[in-house]
Amino acid sequence: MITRRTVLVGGAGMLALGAASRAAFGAESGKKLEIVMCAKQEGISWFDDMRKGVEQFGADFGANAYQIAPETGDPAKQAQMVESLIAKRVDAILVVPNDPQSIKPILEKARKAGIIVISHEAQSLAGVSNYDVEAFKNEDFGALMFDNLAKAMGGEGKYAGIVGALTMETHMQWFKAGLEHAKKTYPKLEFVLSEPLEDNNDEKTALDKVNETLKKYPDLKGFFGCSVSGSSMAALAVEKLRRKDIKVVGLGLPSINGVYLEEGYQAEAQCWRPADAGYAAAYVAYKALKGEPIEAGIDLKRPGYDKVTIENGVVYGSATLVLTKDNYQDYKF
Amino acid sequence: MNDAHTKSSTQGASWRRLLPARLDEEGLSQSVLYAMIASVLALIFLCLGTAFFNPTNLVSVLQQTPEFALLSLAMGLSMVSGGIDLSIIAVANLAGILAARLMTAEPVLAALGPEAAILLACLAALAVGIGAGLLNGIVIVRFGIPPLLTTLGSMMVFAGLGTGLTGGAGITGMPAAYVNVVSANVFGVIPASFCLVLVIFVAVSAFVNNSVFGKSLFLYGENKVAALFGGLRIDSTIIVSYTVCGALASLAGLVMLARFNSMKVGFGDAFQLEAILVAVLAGMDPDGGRGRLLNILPTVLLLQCVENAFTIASLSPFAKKMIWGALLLGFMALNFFFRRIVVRHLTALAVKRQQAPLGTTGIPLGG
Amino acid sequence: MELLRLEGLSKRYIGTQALDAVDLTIEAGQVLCLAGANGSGKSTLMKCVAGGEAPDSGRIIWQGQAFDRLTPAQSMALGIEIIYQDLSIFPDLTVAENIAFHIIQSRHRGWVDWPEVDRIAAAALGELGADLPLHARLGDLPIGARQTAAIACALTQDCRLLVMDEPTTALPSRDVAELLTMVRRLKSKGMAIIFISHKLDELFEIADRFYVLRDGRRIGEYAPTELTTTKLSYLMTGIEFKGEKAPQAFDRNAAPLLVVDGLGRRDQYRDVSFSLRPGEIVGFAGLTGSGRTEIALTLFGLNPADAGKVTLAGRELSPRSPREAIANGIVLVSEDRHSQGLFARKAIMANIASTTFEASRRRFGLLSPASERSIGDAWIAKVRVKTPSGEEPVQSLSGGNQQKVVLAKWLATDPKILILDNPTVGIDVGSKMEIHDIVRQLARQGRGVIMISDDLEELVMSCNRVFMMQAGALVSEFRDDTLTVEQLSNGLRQAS
Amino acid sequence: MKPQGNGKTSEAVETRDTGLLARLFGRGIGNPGGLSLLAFLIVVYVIMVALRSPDFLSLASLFDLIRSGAAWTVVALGVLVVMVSGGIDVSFLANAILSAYVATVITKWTGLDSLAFALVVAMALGACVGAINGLIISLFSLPTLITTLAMQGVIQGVLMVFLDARPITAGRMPVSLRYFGTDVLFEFPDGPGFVGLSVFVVPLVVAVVATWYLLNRTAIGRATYAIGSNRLAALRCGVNLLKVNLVIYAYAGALAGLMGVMMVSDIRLVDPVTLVGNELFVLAAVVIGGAKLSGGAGSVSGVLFGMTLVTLLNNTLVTIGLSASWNRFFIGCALVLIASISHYRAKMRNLRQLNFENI
Repeated sequence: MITRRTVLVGGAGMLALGAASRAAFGAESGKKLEIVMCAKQEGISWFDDMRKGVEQFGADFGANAYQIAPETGDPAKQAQMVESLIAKRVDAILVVPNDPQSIKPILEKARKAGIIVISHEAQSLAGVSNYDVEAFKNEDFGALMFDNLAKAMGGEGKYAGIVGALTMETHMQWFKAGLEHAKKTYPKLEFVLSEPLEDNNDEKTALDKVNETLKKYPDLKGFFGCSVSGSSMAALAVEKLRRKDIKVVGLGLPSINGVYLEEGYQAEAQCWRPADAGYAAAYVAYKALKGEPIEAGIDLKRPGYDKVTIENGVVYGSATLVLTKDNYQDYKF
Repeated sequence: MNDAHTKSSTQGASWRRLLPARLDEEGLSQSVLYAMIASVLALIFLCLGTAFFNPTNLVSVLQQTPEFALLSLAMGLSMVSGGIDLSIIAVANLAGILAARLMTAEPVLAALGPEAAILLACLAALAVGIGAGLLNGIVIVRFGIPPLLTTLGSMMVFAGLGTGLTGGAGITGMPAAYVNVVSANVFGVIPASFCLVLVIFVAVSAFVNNSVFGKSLFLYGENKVAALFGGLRIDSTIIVSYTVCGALASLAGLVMLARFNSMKVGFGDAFQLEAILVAVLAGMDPDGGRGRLLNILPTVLLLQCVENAFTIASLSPFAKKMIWGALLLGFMALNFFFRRIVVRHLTALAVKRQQAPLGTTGIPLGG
Repeated sequence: MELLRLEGLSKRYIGTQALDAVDLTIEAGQVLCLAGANGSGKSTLMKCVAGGEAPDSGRIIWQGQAFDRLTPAQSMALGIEIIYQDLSIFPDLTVAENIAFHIIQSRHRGWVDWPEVDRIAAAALGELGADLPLHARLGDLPIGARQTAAIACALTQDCRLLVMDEPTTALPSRDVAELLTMVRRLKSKGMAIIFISHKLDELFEIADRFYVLRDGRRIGEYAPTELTTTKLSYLMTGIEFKGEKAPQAFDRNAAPLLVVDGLGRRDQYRDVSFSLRPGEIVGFAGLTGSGRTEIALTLFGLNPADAGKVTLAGRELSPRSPREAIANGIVLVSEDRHSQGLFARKAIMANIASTTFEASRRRFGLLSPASERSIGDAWIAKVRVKTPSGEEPVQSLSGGNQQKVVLAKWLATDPKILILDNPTVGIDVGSKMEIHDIVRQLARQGRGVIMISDDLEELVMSCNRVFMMQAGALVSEFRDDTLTVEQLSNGLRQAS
Repeated sequence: MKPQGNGKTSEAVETRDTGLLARLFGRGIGNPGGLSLLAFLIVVYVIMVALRSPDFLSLASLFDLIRSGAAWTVVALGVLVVMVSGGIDVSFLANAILSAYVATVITKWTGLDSLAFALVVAMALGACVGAINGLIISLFSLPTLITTLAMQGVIQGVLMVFLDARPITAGRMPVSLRYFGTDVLFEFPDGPGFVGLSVFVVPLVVAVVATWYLLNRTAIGRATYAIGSNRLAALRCGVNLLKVNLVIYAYAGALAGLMGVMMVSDIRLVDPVTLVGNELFVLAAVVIGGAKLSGGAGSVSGVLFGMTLVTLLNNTLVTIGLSASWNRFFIGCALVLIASISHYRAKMRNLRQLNFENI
């Protein structure tokens, strides 16, 4: 009996709530194409900017494009989300996987269900997804990072560096290509570690590790960071030690690293604009949905993606942004 | 049920008539749980309609549930004895890693062939889970360390072991045969892994309810000193319960391995605290001795439905987290009041009985 | 001067009406002995005074000021101090802090002055004439020291009324004498003292009045001169003891069921020897802490002996766990049925079946779902548990019926030897008689019974022999003509 | 428990470690045996590291250790206070980031760009959230772990949904907070750079002293030990459970707020999704430091030792050239080892005293 009464009371409350939330969701979007970006994690500025791009695309093309993400970086949660999207029968799923390998089976399932799948930051998913959209070739990005490092260091000296984790595909691609490139081009540069440090994308860890490294190698002249947390915390560590002679380069965002660029604790930062990547990925999905051809040279309507190249199912832009003291203010993300 | 005393006890206040015939906390909180499930589902229906309630989506919910359900069952089981098992995710990861290693190791494949390698890997994973659970149980029983502390430590040990062995890297590329078996559908619709979960839930629940082990476990959770004085097999019961937790966790690891076709330390970390939440919401008493394991399954499904509905409605996952937290707090506060009502009811009842005349009949004592 | 008056205080718990409209008055400078059997409501009454419990009805009037209930803080502010039976000490804190705890909480709010705490503690201990290491963790000290600390703690307060709940049980006789001296001194200072005890012999010399409580009701108030031990016993139990006993007929020549030879355990008891024949009921009297319960726990496998041996039906036995003891046919009905005997929220039938499901285990450790109910129902009928159904939680039963459930759960194992530790504590007279009947029936069936009890009548009525224990040793044996309440109580007085 | 009553008055007081450590670590509280073991582990580890890298034994390393561990230690002290009362709090990191976020926003919004203001706001908010914990726990007598777990979700939800929190980056942080993390008390040149003692040492010392004062010198602190040691006895002694719970959870919350501000200043980024998830690591450090989950035991020095060990393990990996992979493994082993020793001892003691409640 208590059950019945609770249900009654609960039901009344829910009717009110339901009506309210329906109003909040807005009407169903009807026949619009539904393109959903499933990002790595909610509440991170990088993906907040990406959301802008995805939503901009929706506005530009009259598609129902939006972004979701789990509350933690747990790959299992992201997989569940994508699975829900498959069941929702969205038209296209864009995904920036936390762990490309673990999401593979679910993406395959999405493909089987006839959903267009576009991945980003996951070249290994090329062939699984319809297309993998990359802002650039990772090898080029890595080489550029080490070029910038060498330039800042004056072509010689010891350096160290940090990645998100040794198991992170893109970071390691940058690092390996860059190291290879540096060995050939800048013989006087010396990488003092056997492998880069790991920060697990956590600022505190990064700061402590960089600090410890700078203490252990007092004659260090350069530091690269393949993660945003790594490069910004390296710059902060340098600032804390007041060692402007140590040059920091690496992946960076204008909003986070700008301050260090401004004050000279970071020589250069490079990145790609998440909003543009989101936009481009959504555009590729849109084209695929419309049955339009996706081939080298097409214009994805975003700077750096105006003339993409395609190799083995990977769509490459040339959207590398190099941020310096002078230009970082032009970007708001 | 004896109607006489129930009737007499309900004369006092009108609200008492709303209560079930026999007052007990378990029954009350179960009523609330099912009322809650009904309300939430109704709410989801109101908001999303067929966007949620369509066969594809419901099947998808079932597909997403298995590992979470197994982990929650393990957590619930550990709560029966008044304990807790924080190490389940780490065990699931460790077991999955070992299985993945074995399934993908060239020498094993060469020596045994793919099918036997899969079987071996599954058995090895189970062995890891059982071993880890045994270790937890033995440490708890022998050294008298509280389960929370033991499993906090062992969680770090197992996760550390997994990270150390793999360097934090994922292991991928499971044999197709393995992935296909676990992600197959029964009758083309119901996911095989969910059927497995269903079977395990029914089996574990039936076993716990009808076995010496289960009875001992619940009695231990109710009053461990009385269990000791009652000559129950305390040590082995506790060890077995954590061993079963470990085994369930390793099964969850195997399911995850198949679903993601890869395994890595940290997969499913988010489930740890959610599993505690599910177990408590399902009516498992964190102090032990009370609760029905079978209730965990609908509760897991409920949370999965909410999760799924939030994704469909693309609402913030943090709102979901908040609602769960609030639900849990509300649920526990309700149980607090139920306990009071039950105690008051029993006090009144006992006094009434004491005042009744002495019984006069009795059968002579036999051996 | 009237200090405290209680008017119509009532309180009930699940299972018992602990207090039933009790009136009581105490004046300053008076020592009142609150007498009553275990479970008669003495402790509850004092908890209501001390604020530990809220009475359901009635009034507490302190120097003319009436209260419906008191909180612990209120009660302390009025000048009421209570030393609980379970001592209420903080095992993790030091001796000094335990003693000065109230002072710290009331006076040292912002800055705990540790040297002063030491001084206060030392002074309080000095008053008691006790010597304890001030900075030792109290939980590491023996029970006697904890008791001393608890008393010292009460003395630190500006106390007008001191309530002592069974204060002497754990104290050695030397300390009891000192305690009584202390009480006299406090009394001369105008403090009112309520002694709660069911062993009052030692208090005849200092008590101004006896107040007898039975089954939660006031029986009456008496001057010490009006009372004798026998009369007090009658008043407390409501059973007129006629000096008769119902000795069990048993074969005195039968081979002993249990032979205990030179059993000892460090710091607990030593050189204990006795034997038990089939059908015999052997009693153990003595103070709490004299080693009675400790021996019982040894036989039950929870307190391994260091010396001596136990022979059960010709076979040597040293149980290492209750399981082993039970498997050998030894069971223990422990004194504390709430924490050691019952699963309070579980059904009656589950409680009864809890000892036997191992035996009814079938393949794969499974049980037949019906077995619990059939075992439960059978025993509910046999021991006459008053309940509408076996599915009721055991906490809904009255104390006597709960104890019958405990008996039933052990009888279901068909034990050879039944050890009863204060089997009728806190239960009503009717159930008490029924339980005695059951025990006698069991003995007639050829089982051996060991009965530990504080209730001397109970021992005299049921036992064939009674051993008196003192400080861990069997000091005397009472049988046949010496087995009378007078003899036992004399023995007990000598033993304390 | 009647069976405890045995004639053991003559029994000698159980021998206890009354050496220097015991005297250092306060009035028989905590677990001096465990702490000396912990101190031993720390010394051995430091020697090991120093053998590999002699430079490690320097003031610079010490200062780094302090700066790196300061924030965690501050929050661990709050966790300690709750644990002493027999409770457990897992909502403190969610609380920390909520408080820090709100404090940053308010500091920016009001233009009162002062560190003191930000700290006051953060600690006040943290204390309020903590007090809510204490209130709910006391009112409904709920299990603390589950309650604070639920609260963690609620706090994060409030932060992300109602406050719509977004990261506040270095450039947009109030200047006072920006430089809180880099300021030093004093410094001296060291090689090409500088070695400085971070100002974090000030809040650290304040928190240590305040916690020590609260636990050892105030009635509430002693009541906290009393509640953890024997709840029923504490209630009978007139200890106001609601009041004590409110104070200690609010205190833990205030320290969480302080820690939040320290953390965001340290990394110069207010990231609303950071921190949460590290609760168990802090709990582990506190338990390694000798606090008992059941309450009644635990000391400030224990927390310092526990945190030192954990921070050392975390901050010497580069120095000894190990990957972080085995880190958790070592911390877990230390936890189990130290817990085994103290609990096994207690178990045996209880069995001897025929106390079967806590075995």
